[in-house]
Amino acid sequence: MQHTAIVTAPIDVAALMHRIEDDGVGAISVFVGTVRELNEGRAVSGMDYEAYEPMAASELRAIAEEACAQRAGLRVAVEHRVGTLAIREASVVIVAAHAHRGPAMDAARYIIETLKQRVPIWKREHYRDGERVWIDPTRRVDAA
Amino acid sequence: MQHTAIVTAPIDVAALMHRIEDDGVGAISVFVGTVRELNEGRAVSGMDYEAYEPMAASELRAIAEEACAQRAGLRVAVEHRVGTLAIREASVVIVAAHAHRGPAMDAARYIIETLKQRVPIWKREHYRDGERVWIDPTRRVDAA
Amino acid sequence: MSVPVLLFASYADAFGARRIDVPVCMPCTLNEVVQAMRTLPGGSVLPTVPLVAVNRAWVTVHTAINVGDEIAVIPPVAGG
Amino acid sequence: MSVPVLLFASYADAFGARRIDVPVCMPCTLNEVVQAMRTLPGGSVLPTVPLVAVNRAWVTVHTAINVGDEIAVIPPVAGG
Repeated sequence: MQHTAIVTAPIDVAALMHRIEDDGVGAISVFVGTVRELNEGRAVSGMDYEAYEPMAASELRAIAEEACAQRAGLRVAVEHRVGTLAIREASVVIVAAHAHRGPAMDAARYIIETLKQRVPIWKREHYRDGERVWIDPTRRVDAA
Repeated sequence: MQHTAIVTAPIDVAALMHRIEDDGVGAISVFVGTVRELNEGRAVSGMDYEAYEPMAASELRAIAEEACAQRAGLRVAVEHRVGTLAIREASVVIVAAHAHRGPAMDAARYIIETLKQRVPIWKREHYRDGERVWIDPTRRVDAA
Repeated sequence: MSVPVLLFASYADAFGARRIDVPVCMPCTLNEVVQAMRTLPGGSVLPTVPLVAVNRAWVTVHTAINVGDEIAVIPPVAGG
Repeated sequence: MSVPVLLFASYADAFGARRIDVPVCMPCTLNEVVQAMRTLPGGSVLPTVPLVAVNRAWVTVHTAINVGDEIAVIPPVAGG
């Protein structure tokens, strides 16, 4: 079972956790990516997320399907937000549930790592000094 | 920063996630253990959790402190519930937050694995046929 | 003739548009589209081998294109 | 004399109590406490080397005990 979406409104973590509920679930792994105030030493005031929406939606769906195909009984709900986000707001929420903890935790990690490789989404940091810069992970040392 | 507790009331995941909020957080990893209806092929109707409470509380605190000592800036909130739980209810919730996703996800996994080794808590399954059996993980093939 | 190309984020900023018409001779591959884009204002933003998609699926620059394909030249992705 | 020992879960069920007094000669180690417990009703529940804690910390059965220690003989843990 999987649900995936690119959304513009704040992501409701509890609603995503509700989606994967099932009597057979013994372990739920959740990953939340949030906007933080400091990146490579610069003060950040917010972040724009932009997507190539139809392709981002289909890549996200494909990744969730792959995660489920690799782990029988896995239940997955993933949403990625686009638009302008403030510090502390969630850009992505991944919920993976399974009878056992290993597959649940492995799936959540697989989905975030693969999402960062394959889903056409970009982010532009707003710095407190007014500058706005598109993030290029191929030039960065660290990433959230 | 860490919060740990052995509790008797239902665990409030949102409240634990609120505890670790911080402008410096870029990634939050959550693990939830829930009671599932089937274990080793037997239909389960509920679960009793019992703790050696003062020792369980101090072991849980020690594990959270170790997780934080190994990862600068880690923020952790963990609660384990005791008493009688129904199917789908959460027995344990672990929230680990960090600037980066690697330490957040590694910490959540470290805490659940170590908790299962070291925290003196036991569970007794209620089967639909009326039998109640204390779980002995040293005799089991799989575990949630 | 020319083919429409979708642009996003830093590439849209560099070329000053979210969709541009790139002059190429058909039939051709994506590589010829990318080479033609380098000659346009903003073309210096493109790396040696940019990411490309046709009809919303990742492909390589060696892929042949057809009239009516949805072509996107894509900056390094940074989701999550 | 005897020392009080805390029991939980399957061990409390087997010995029929959550706290029992175990007859031992002091000074002694936890191993002597465990051996004495094996002779009590329910003692067959104990594995060859049970988990033990003194004053709420994990120790080995070779640990010496003192009057007033909080001693617990602990079933395989199953939290989470």
